[in-house]
Amino acid sequence: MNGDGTAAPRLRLTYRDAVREAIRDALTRDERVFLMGEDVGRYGGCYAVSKGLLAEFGEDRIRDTPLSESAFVGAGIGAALNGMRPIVEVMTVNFSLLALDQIVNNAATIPHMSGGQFAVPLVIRMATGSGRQLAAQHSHSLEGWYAHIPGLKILAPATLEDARGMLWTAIEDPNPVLIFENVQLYDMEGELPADAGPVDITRAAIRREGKHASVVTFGGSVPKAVAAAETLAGEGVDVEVVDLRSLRPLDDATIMASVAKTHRVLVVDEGWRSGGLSAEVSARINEQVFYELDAPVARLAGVEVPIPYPKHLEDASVPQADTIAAALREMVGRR
Amino acid sequence: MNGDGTAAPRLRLTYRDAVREAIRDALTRDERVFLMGEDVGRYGGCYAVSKGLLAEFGEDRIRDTPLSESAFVGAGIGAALNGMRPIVEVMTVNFSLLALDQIVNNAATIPHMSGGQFAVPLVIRMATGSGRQLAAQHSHSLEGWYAHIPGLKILAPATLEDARGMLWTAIEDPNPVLIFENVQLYDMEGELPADAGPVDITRAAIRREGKHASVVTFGGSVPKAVAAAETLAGEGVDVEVVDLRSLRPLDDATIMASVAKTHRVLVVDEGWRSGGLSAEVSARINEQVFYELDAPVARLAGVEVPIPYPKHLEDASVPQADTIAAALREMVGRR
Amino acid sequence: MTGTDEKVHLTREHCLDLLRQMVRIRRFEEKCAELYSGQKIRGFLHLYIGEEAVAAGTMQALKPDDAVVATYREHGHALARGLAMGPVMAEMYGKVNGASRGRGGSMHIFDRGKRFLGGNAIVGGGLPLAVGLALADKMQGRDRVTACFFGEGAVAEGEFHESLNLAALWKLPVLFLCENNLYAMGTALDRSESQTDIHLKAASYNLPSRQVDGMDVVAVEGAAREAAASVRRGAGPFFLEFRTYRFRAHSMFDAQLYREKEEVEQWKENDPIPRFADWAQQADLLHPADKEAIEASVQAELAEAVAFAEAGAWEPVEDLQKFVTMDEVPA
Amino acid sequence: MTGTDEKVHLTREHCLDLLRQMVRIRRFEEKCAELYSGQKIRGFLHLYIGEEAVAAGTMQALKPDDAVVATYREHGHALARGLAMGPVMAEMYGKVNGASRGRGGSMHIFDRGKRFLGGNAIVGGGLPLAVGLALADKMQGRDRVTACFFGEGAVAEGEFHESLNLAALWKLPVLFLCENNLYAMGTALDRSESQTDIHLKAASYNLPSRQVDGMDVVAVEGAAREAAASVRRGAGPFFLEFRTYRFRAHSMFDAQLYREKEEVEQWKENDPIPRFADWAQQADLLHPADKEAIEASVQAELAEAVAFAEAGAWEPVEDLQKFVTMDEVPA
Ligand SMILES: Cc1ncc(C[n+]2csc(CCOP(=O)(O)OP(=O)(O)O)c2C)c(N)n1
Ligand SMILES: Cc1ncc(C[n+]2csc(CCOP(=O)(O)OP(=O)(O)O)c2C)c(N)n1
Ligand SMILES: [Mg+2]
Ligand SMILES: [Mg+2]
Repeated sequence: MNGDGTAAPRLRLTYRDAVREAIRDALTRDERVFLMGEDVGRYGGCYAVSKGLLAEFGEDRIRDTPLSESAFVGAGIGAALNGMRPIVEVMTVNFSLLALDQIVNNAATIPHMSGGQFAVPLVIRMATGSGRQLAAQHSHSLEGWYAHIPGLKILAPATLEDARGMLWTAIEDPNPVLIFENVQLYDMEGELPADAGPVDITRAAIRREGKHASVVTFGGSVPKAVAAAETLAGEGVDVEVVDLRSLRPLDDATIMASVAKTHRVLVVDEGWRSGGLSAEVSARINEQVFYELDAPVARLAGVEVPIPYPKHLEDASVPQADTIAAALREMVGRR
Repeated sequence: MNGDGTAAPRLRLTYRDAVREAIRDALTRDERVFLMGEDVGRYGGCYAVSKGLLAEFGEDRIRDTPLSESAFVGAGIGAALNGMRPIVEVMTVNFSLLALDQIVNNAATIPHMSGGQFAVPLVIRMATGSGRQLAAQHSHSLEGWYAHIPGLKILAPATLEDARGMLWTAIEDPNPVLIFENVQLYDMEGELPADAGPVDITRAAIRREGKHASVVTFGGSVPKAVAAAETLAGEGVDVEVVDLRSLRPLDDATIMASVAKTHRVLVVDEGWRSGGLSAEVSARINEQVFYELDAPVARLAGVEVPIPYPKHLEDASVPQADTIAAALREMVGRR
Repeated sequence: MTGTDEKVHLTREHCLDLLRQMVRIRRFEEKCAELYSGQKIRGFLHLYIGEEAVAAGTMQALKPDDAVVATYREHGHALARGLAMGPVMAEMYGKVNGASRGRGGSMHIFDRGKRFLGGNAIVGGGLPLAVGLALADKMQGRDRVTACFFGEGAVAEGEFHESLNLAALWKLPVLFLCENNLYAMGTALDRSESQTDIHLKAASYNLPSRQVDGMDVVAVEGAAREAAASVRRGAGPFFLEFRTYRFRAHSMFDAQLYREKEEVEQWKENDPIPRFADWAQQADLLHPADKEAIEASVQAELAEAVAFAEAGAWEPVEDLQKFVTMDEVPA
Repeated sequence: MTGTDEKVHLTREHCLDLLRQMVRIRRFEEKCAELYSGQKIRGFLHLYIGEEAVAAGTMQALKPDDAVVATYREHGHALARGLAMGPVMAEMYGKVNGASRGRGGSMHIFDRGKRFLGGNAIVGGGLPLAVGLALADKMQGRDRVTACFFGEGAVAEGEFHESLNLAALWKLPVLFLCENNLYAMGTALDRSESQTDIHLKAASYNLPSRQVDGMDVVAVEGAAREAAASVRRGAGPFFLEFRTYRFRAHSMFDAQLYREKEEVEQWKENDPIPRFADWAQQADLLHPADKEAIEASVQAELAEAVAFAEAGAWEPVEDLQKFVTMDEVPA
């Protein structure tokens, strides 16, 4: 709503644009914010997210770094410790493994280990996921894996609204927040009000209401789950889709409420199955609402394989709308 | 048994000694084997595991490396690709984060990504776990986290026999095998036959039979779980202890057989709870033997905190014999 | 002519070979660009156009049982190393008759027979592997070299530093081959390195290091031969920095906002293929008809490679999990 | 006397201060060793004995709002930076009145007020932090220096390389302070670095770099003042290599099989404390009674620190999860 009571006009844009708007907004709101990473400036970002920002904000605040993931992520931590609000971009989650020492041993640890004397108000954004035929060293989905680390907060925006709104909330958070942007979402188009702004990051969201079964998922799998739910609606099965949004901490209440309503749940996770986030969600449901379950919690997760290049194999490696639909049919006993 | 039908004499030794014997044995059996890592030679190893081996095998095969985790782990991968059978020691699991790019993006990936042309017959050993008051950058338990990565095998020897026997089996495996030695076990004493040798790494082991409840655990928690079971035996509760031994792949059959027998299960994991291995074990039990369960699968895992230095807080951060016993009592309804 | 000779022997035959190698790479890359537009090739595609002299020249110094570790911009390395064009092209398609069974695509060409160990898409990620390959050779007393290619962008990575130090410290038989094309994606060298003279940087690890004109295939070959010979003599690693340039965009998604058109045009005037061809003709080592003959034979090879790729099968989905873990170490 | 002056002013008062700082560290460390035997202190304990001149001298060049990033061998840095001895000792005990609430112990001393950012037990792990601290200062136009300590063992780590390059490239106000005590645990410098002249290695990043006698507190202070002044002038990072030696074992679990007793004895003859005290006495800057007065006051301070630690409470177990995530950024 605008001040005069009229609704803000709606803009058509992509998820990529929404992330860019979020960065631009943050840079405008707070002069302590800056963006740093490989090729975020002159090149415009590996996925073109930051295109145009260098011209607008200058070299000091849109910083191209050398190829030194550990140093520039660590420098982000240091800058956060010293009053700045850095947004560090790591091109792809696979490369973030080069910076993991800094993320786990420093960012996630220093606040607690220093007895609460220091906070690390840092945002790290990275691209995650498969779907662009980039093969095994560029396609993994490790956001659920990162969610294991205490001291971090992990976000997975799955909608334009969240792509636009989570960043500022993350910047205001006093903790290191990792935002995972699924590469399949960048081209997703939609509408947002021109005055779209920050969103809450503490609650999961129901993306579609339903009563026969719940799908609990996040990130790139959300649109697929919604599509599967639409398909099942045509078959008389009413599926609820829960988008976790925050992977650490998890919003147990929303998950459990959905399970208590539908009594059947499928957890969908693009990451590898064993030890993935799907396992944690499954375990928690079993711990907290065991007696609500009409069937074992089911998981549909990534096949445990380094993602291969060819499209048919890449597609087969992660959940898709049709495999989600099939798993739901099986769960509700309709094949 | 010896050739003449008499049993081999039994030797008294520590877990540390058993690992050292395993390394010595491997170096003796196969000239392609060598040990490489920080201070494995002149210093004798951070935890004194390799003490004496330099004098016995020489500099070529007991290689002190510079502090360069990524390079020497990567060099281990390269050497494995080129006909050697390296044993790489990383002092502590926290430092292995510096080598994670090599482990995940290369060792775990190249065999599949090359279409099966190359194997990486590499063993990486590292110390893991808390209990020595080394604080947050030296005490984490990330073996369960590593178990998420396809292409790796993950072992957690919890007994002298396994400390002695798993290494050679791992060396013979054509895949990268990570062996996690829990620092609390190094001083554990016991007996082994003088001719103790390789052990199978595909099956979990029942460390104690029982019928009222199962504890599924691994590594440093195994002796604690056995102690808890002994305590409960005194209270008339008969607890079975399953030692996973291999964390990737998991031996589902042994786990499920135990659950099918006892109908109640507590998963104990020193690692952090959310997204830890305990979640995977719980999820699998719920998926595979849901209708055998008389109670929800329970988990007792590490508190989600960077491990602090003081003993009372360190102890409180991970499962102990008494907290395991308490969790079991609660599960079987006796407090 | 590959091998251990320290000198370049510019026979007519050898000149024909050098030119053919460069033309093979150029035409292959042009075809890839075309196939990318036609969506036969997907994902990230990094072309080697402009840098052909480096791969063509350096490979002359390697023996069949030497090893090669390359980058995601490795089509040229693969072809110059002697991989047949068909499997390389089929790999671009993702077909099962591809060099890596189609699993890796453009960035991950592997060939066990040629000791070609990828195709690595982590910048700097191949260097530790090369050190390890060389360590194994040294420990086994084998007379082999491991050639490791990487771009100047990799020089900033920690893995570069750790690997150079380890190789120099242990005097391992690694030939470090830095392709300094002045840009890492959109990042110019002087925005990535406080010391822009890469060969000096390398020398700080106490290893022999030289800068070479990477647009001059004969200079490249000469330097590579000398360096490889030094490595083979047991003198430890050797570092070569090749000054070169990529004429095309970094990958197929790159508007090249970070460099001037004139700069590109200027470098194109130093195109290694006409430069060498013209020189060799003037020196009477090549005849005017040779170029056409090479072009024709390369076109035929390329047509065959495309046909090979087109005819290739897709790997069955059932095989997706094959080789995630191996049942044995391939002999 | 701390601050921005480029020169060392060897007044009597200043000499007393330098000597007192070194003696404070020496006696503190000796007490720690004793308390370790008595099991009051646990875990890994790394003593700074022999290296006191480095901390005592360098800290003279820092102002209160400069920042310090140290290693796991940081008791000396903490004390010389001006942390009160009580909280440092209580941290060794793991008591809640410790510098880091007892959470970190010997390896993780933090003090927000003194801008002392740890105590980092990942070798090399502090360097990227220091670069970031300095980046923030530069971006905010603050006239501050970040002093970053690390051992020569860290030089082999990738994080060293990436951090030096970034700091030099961006001309950040970092004072890199390498304590070259010739060993990293049991690994001698020449088994860890292909280039054993660390200051030359550092110079390859195109930053000013000097080697300094780390056993001479006046030389240390002089070099640190000059370097800090250069950093403050906006000339970018400065690198100092201090040649020093640890007289004790690496930690409390170390049989020191890797070095000769004679070598240790020889270095002990160069002990920075008597060396400075004798020189200052000869120069009439200190009087014979000064040493005893300092010893006595340090003993008193130490006794108080131990009492403070002994009297400290254990953090309640209920607070274990406090500060895993923060509710706000401390002001
Ligand atoms: C560790 C890592 N960081 C970032 C990338 C993304 N990336 C791919 S190629 C490239 C540029 C590398 O430049 P250079 O090493 O000079 O090689 P060139 O492409 O010029 O041949 C970057 C940044 C990556 N693949 N790996
Ligand atoms: C990344 C990492 N690797 C290994 C270790 C184990 N370690 C602790 S101190 C040390 C030696 C470091 O030597 P140096 O940097 O010279 O410092 P010094 O102890 O001599 O002061 C090692 C190897 C560690 N803490 N971190
Ligand atoms: Mg380049
Ligand atoms: Mg040292």
